[in-house]
Amino acid sequence: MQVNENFKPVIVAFCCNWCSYAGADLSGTNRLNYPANVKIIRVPCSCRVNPMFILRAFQKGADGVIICGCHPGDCHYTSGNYFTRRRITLLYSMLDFLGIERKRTRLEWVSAAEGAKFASVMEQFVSDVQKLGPNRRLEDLRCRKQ
Amino acid sequence: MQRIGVFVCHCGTNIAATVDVKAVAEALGHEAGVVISQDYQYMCSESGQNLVKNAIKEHKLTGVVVCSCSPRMHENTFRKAAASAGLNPYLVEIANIREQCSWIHKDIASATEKAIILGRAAIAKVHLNTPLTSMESPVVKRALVIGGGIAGIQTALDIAEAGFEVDIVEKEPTIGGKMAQIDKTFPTLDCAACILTPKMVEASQNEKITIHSFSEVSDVKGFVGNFTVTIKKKARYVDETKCTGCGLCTEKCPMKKVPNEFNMGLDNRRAVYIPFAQAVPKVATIDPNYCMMLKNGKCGVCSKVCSAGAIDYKQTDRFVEQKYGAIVVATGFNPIKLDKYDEFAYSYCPDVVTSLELERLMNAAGPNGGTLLRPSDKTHPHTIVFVQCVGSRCDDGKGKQYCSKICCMYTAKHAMLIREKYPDTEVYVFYIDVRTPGKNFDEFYRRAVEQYNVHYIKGMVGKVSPKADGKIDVQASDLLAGEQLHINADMVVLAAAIEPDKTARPLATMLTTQMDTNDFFTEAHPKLRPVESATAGIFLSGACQGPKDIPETVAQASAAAAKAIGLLCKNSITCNPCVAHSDELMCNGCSACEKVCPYGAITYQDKEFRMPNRTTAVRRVASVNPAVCQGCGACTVACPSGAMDLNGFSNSQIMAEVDAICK
Amino acid sequence: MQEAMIKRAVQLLADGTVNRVMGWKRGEFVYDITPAVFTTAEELEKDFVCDDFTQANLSKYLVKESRKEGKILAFLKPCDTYSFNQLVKEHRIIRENVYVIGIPGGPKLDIEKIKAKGITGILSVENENYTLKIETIYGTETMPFSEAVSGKCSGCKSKKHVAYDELIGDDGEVLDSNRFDMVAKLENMTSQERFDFWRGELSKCIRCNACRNVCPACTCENCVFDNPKSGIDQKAAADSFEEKMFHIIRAFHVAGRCTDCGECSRVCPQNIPLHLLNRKFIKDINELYGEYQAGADTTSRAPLNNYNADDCEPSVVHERGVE
Amino acid sequence: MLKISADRLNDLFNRIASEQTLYIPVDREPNTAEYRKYEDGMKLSESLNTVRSAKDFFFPQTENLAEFKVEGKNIEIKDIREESGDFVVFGVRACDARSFSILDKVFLSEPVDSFYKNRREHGTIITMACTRPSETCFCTAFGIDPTAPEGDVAVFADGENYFFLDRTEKGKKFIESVADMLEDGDTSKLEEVKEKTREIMKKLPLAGLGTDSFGGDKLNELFNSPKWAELSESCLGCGTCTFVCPTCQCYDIRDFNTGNGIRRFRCWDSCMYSDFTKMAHGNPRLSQLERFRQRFMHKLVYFPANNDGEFGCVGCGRCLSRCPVSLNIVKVMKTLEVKE
Repeated sequence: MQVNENFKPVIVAFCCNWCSYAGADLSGTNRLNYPANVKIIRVPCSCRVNPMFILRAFQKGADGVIICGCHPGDCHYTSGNYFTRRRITLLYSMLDFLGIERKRTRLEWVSAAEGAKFASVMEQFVSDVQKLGPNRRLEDLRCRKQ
Repeated sequence: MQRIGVFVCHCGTNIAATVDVKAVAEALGHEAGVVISQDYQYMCSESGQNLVKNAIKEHKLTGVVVCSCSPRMHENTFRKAAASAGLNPYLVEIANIREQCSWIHKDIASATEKAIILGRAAIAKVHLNTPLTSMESPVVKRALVIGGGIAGIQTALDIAEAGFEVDIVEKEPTIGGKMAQIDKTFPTLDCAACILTPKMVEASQNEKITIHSFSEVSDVKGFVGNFTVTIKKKARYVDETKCTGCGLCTEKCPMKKVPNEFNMGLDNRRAVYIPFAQAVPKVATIDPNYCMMLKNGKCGVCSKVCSAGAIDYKQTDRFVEQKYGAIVVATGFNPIKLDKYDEFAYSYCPDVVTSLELERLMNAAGPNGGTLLRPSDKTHPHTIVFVQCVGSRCDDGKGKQYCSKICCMYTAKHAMLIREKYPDTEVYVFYIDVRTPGKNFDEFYRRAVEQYNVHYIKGMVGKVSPKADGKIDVQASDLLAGEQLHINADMVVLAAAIEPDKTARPLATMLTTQMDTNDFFTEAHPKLRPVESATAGIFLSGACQGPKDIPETVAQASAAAAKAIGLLCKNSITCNPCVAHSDELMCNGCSACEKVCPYGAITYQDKEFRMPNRTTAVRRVASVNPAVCQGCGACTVACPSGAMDLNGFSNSQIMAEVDAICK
Repeated sequence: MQEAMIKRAVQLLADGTVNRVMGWKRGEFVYDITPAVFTTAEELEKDFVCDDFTQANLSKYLVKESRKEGKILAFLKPCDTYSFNQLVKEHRIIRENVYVIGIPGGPKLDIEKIKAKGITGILSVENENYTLKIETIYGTETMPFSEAVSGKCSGCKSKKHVAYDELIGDDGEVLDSNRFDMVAKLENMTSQERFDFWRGELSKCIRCNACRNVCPACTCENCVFDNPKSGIDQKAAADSFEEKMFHIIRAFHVAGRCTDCGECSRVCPQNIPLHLLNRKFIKDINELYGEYQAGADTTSRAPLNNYNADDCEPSVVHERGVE
Repeated sequence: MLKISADRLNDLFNRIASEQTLYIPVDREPNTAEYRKYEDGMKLSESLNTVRSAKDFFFPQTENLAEFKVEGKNIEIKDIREESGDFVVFGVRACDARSFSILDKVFLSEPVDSFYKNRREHGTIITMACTRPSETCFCTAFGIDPTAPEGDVAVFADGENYFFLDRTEKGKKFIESVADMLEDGDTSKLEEVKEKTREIMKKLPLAGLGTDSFGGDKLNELFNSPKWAELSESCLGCGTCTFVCPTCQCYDIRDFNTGNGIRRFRCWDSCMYSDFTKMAHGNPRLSQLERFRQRFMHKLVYFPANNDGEFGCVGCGRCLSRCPVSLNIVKVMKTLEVKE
C-alpha cells in the first residue's frame, strides 16, 4: 500500500481522567514523544464516551478515534470501564460489519503509571491510520477540509 | 453573548520553548466569543492569577480558558482564582499545552498548531459551560486503617489521639507486621520489639481504637466522607472475648509440625498458636489446615484444656459492616519469592537464607534463641556472604526494576551485628552500589566497613553452589579488582527485593484507587500530595506506596493520619458538582441508567406531566441524587433518549470539543 | 381462528374484563390491514381480522394504550410477546392494564413478494394447501405459499409465547432458526465488500423514520434524532454519513433490547435489510457474552447494562473474520 | 404519430443520453423500480411505477441553499447554488405528471422558488401511458386519464412500438431533436390498447372513489369530524407516505456546521413528524391526530381552497402500498365521505 507521507491524520483520543489522562500527562512529564496529530479529550471515565462522540469525530473529519481508560478492574468508578468494554466492542464490531476499516478505531487500557505505554500506543495508532490514509468510508463530504 | 478570556502560560520555558505562546494567544484571540487573550510567564503565580482575576472583573468575562499545564495540576488553582473574582469556578477550562503538547513535541510549528487546536477545543467547551454549585455531604467521624503494621498502628494512634474512632483491620492473628519480626533497627541498633510492642499495647488499650485482627476488607462502597465497608472476620475457632491468652492450648496441642510463619518457617508451631509472646490481641488461633479436630473431627485437646471455654470449632467467618469517613491504606510489603533465583541455591540449600530469615535466626525469640547457627547443622558459621539486590534493580524480568531501598542499610546492620557478636566470622557483602542517604545512614555503613572490617566487594555473585562438605562455594566477580572470586562460605544471605503485599491489588480495586505497574499505590501527586491517593478520602501510609524504612514509614503514617484527621474534622465536605442529571421531559423511565450506576444514585418516581391539549399523563422518570453521584457518566451512555447528561462533561460540550479538534 | 378470537374478545368486553380490544382491522384490499382498537362487539364482528396478512406487531401501541383508563385486550403472536415483555421490563407498558391473549404466529404473507412475481390488480388471495390462488383484474394466478412468506417470518426464532393471560391455540417451542446466516455471510466478506453492500443498501434510505417509529424498542419520549438539544438531530440524510449515523446509533440504542421482531425491515419502503444490523448485535452478544434473548423474560439484565470481569477485549473484533 | 420499435428503444436512450442526462425507471428488484441515470444497456422497468416519485428531480430530498463562513469574528455569506444541466426524465406515469402542475402551483407562484424553477426549466418530462394499472390506482378520481398522460412528451406503447406525442413546446423541440430516429406509425393497435386500459380502470376496486365530499368549502365539517381520532389512532408518525408522495412539498430549512462554515440546506419535512413546523413557542400540532389530520386536510381541503379546486393528490397509490400500517388517503376519504 502506498503511504502518503504528507497525510496528517486527525486523531481524537478520549482519555479517562483518572488513569489514561494521567498516563498521558506522565508521558509528557517523562518527555516521551508521540505524534502531534493526537488530540486528547478528557472525560471522567471511559464509560462517558458515547458512540455518538465517536461517529461525530469521524463525521467532522477525524481519521482515527481511540479510547483510553483504566485497566479493567481498576476503574475509579469501580465498573465504568467494564461497560465501556462491552459497548465499544459491539460498536467497533458494527463499524467493522459496515466495512469501516478496523484500524481506525481502537481501545486501550492505560494506567496513570503507563506514560511509556501511552506514547507507544499513540505512536502505533497514528502510524496505522497513516497507512490507511484519509477516512473515506465514514466521512461526511460536507465536512471535508477545503 | 459569551465574553471569554484566554490566558496562555509560558510556564517559564516549559511551554514557551516549544510552543509559540504569543502566536497561540494571538490566534485564540480571533475565536468567536473571545474578548481578551493574553500570555504570561507563570499563570499560576500570584501575579498570573491576578491577571486572570482582573480580566474577569474588567471585561466581565463569562468564561475563562487557561492554556497551561495539566488540569490535574492547576485546574483547582484557576477555579479558585475565578471564584474569588466572582466568576463561577466551573466556567473555567484548562487547555493542557504542557504535558500533552510542549513536553512531547519538539517541532515548534506543529506544537504551536496543536496548542491552538487544544485552546480552541477548550474555548468551544467553555462556550457551553454552565455555572455549577457544589452540594455538601456529611462526614462520618470514623476512620478505617487497613493493615496493622507499624504504619497502620502509628496512623491509628494519631487519629485516635485527635479524638476520632479508628478501626484497624489486620489479616494476621496479631498486629505488628514486619517490624515485629525484625531483631534490631538501623541505624540506632535498638531492639525492634522494644519500640514496637509498647505501640501495639497502646493501640489495643486506646478506647478509640478497635482492632479487627485475623480480618480482611471484603467490600467497600460509598465515597469520601461516607464509605460503607464490609469487614470479614475470619473464623479463628477461638472466642476472642473469652480467650485469656494463657497459651495452655498452644502447649498441649498434639499437632507439632506446623511451619511457623512468624519465624519464616525455620521452626515449627502447633496447630493452635499465638504468633509470638507479645501478640496483640493475645488470643490463640486454630489453623484449620492442620487442626485434626477441624480436619477429621478427632482430637479436641485444646477445647479440653481451655479453662475459659474459648475454643469454638463451629465458628464461621463473620461479616461486619461499618461506615467510615476516611480510609487509610497501610498494607505494607513482603520480600519477593526467590523461586526464580536458582543460581543462589535458595530453594535447596538451607544455609542460603533471606535477610528476613536471618533476622529471625539472630532474634532472641527466634528458632535458635538468638544464637546464630547454620540452619542445616546448627553449627556456628565462620564465613558469611551477603548478596545485595536480589531481585531489585532488575531488568531481566525476573525481579523488580526499582530499588528496594532498605537492603543496603539492613545488610550493614546484619554485618555489623555479626561482627560484633562473632568477631571470628568473616563477612562479605557483594553490592552493585551502596545507597545510604538518610540521617546517620552513611556513617553507619562506614562504621561497618571501617570499624567492623566487613568486606564490601563491588560485584555480582554469579553462582552459589553447596558442596559435599557442607560448605558453600560462592562464585563472584570483583568489579573494582577485575577478578573472579571463589569464597568458601558457611552461609549466604540474600537481600531479597520487597514488593507490595498481595492483598493490595484487590483492595485497590475495591477502593477504586490507582496502582502503578509494581502494585504500589499511586499517590495523588508525587511531590505535593504524597500521602493521598487520587481517590478522595483514601490515604496511603507506609510501604504500600513504595519501599520505605521504619522512620520514613512512621513519618508517612503520621502524615496520612494528619490528612485523615483534616477530613474527619469537617462536618461536611463539598461534593463534586459535575454529576449526572436527568431531563424528566425526555426520560423514558426504562431503568437502564439505574442498572449501570455503581453508586445506586438513581431512583425513579411517577410524575404527572402536562400533555397536549390540557391533558395530563403520569410517567415514570429517573432522578439522580447529586450527593451520591460521583459523575462517572455511565448512565449518560446507557440512556437511549439522551435524557441523562453530565454536568461539566455534557454531550454538547464533548461534541463541541470533538468538532473543534476535527475542524 | 379469527372467529374464536372475536368470540372471546366479545366475551371479555361483555364481562367487563377489558373495555377495549387491540387487534387488526381489514382494509380496502385483502392485504392492507391496519392495527386498530375496537370497543364494541359490532366493530369487532364487522372489521376485526386475523389472517395470513396480519403481520403488524401490536406491542408498541400498548405503551400508550396501557396508560389509558381501563384494561385493554391485546392479541399477540409469539414474536410480539417478546416485544411486549421487553416493554414491560423497561416499565413502558403497564402490565396490569393489558389482558394478553396469545395467538399462533405465522408464517405470514408479504404482499410485496406476491407483487414481485409481476402479479398486480390483486383482488383476493386464497391459501389452498399451501398454494396461493390469487384473483386479479387480469385473471387468476397461483404461486407457492412458501415463496410469499414474509421476511420477518422466514427467520422465525420462536413459536413460544413468553407472556400471556390466556392462549388461543397451542403454544409452540423456541426454534433453532437460521436467522444469523446472512449476518455470517456478510461477516465472511471482505471489508470492502461489506462496505459496498451497505453503501448500496443504506443509500436507498429516505429517512422516513418508518423503521424507528414502528420499532417496539424505539419508544423514547423524544428521539435523539428529533431533538435539537442532542446535538445529533437530523431530518434528512443530507450526506451518506448521516444514513450510517442514523442506522448505527439506532441499532446501538436497541442493542440488547431488540427482540428481532423484524418490523424494521418489513416496513422499510426501500426494502433495506435493516434487521441485519440488529441481528449483528444479537449475534455478537450471543457469541461474546452468552446467549441472550431480549424479551424472553422481564427480569434479566440487558447485556449492555451488564458485564463480566473477564469479558473479551474490543480487539476480538479485529481478530475475527475478514479484514 | 411518430414511433420507434421496441427493440430500438435503447438506441434512442443512448442518443438522448449522449446529449443530456437521461433518467429512466429501472427495476432494482422485481416490482421495485427506481429512477436511475441511464447507462448503456439499462432496461426500462416494466413495473407500473417507481417507489419514489418523480418529484425528486425537481424538488430533491435535500438541497444546499447557502453557506456562511466565519473567519475570526466576520461572517461571509456564500451562494453555493448549482445550476442544473439539461435532463430528461423518461417513463413518468400520468399521476406523477399531474403532480408537477401541483408542485408548480406551490413553487412557481410568487415568491418563485428559483431552485425549483431552474430545474423545471432544464428538465424535459416524457410520460408513458399506463396499460396495466394496479388495484391501488385511483388517479381517475382526480380527473387523470392514465392512457393520456401529460408532460412535455407523452409516450404510448402498444407492445411492439413506442409512439411519441408532443404536448408542449419543449416536447416539440425534443421530438424534433430525435426525429431522425423516429418514423411514422400506425396507431390503430394503440387505440385498442388504450380502450382496454380504460375498461380495466373502470373495474378497479377504487374506481368508484368520489371527491364530492371534499374541497375548499368543506373545511369546518371535515376539520371537526370526530372520525379523525379513530383514523389516526394507529398512525406511527413516520414520514413514509409523505416522502413517497409525488405532491407533498413541505420542507424544513436547517443549518449544518461543517467545520469549515455553516451550510444552510433544505430538506423534505413531513407533517406527520412531531417536530413539524416547530417554532420558538413550541409545536402548533401537538398530537398525532392533529398532524395526521393536517396531511389529509391539506390535500383534500386547504390545497383546493387555494388552487381553484385542484386536489393535492394524484391517486398514484404509493401511500397505499408503502404505509407501514396501511393507513392511506383512500381510507380517510372513504371514512369521511358523506354518503348520499
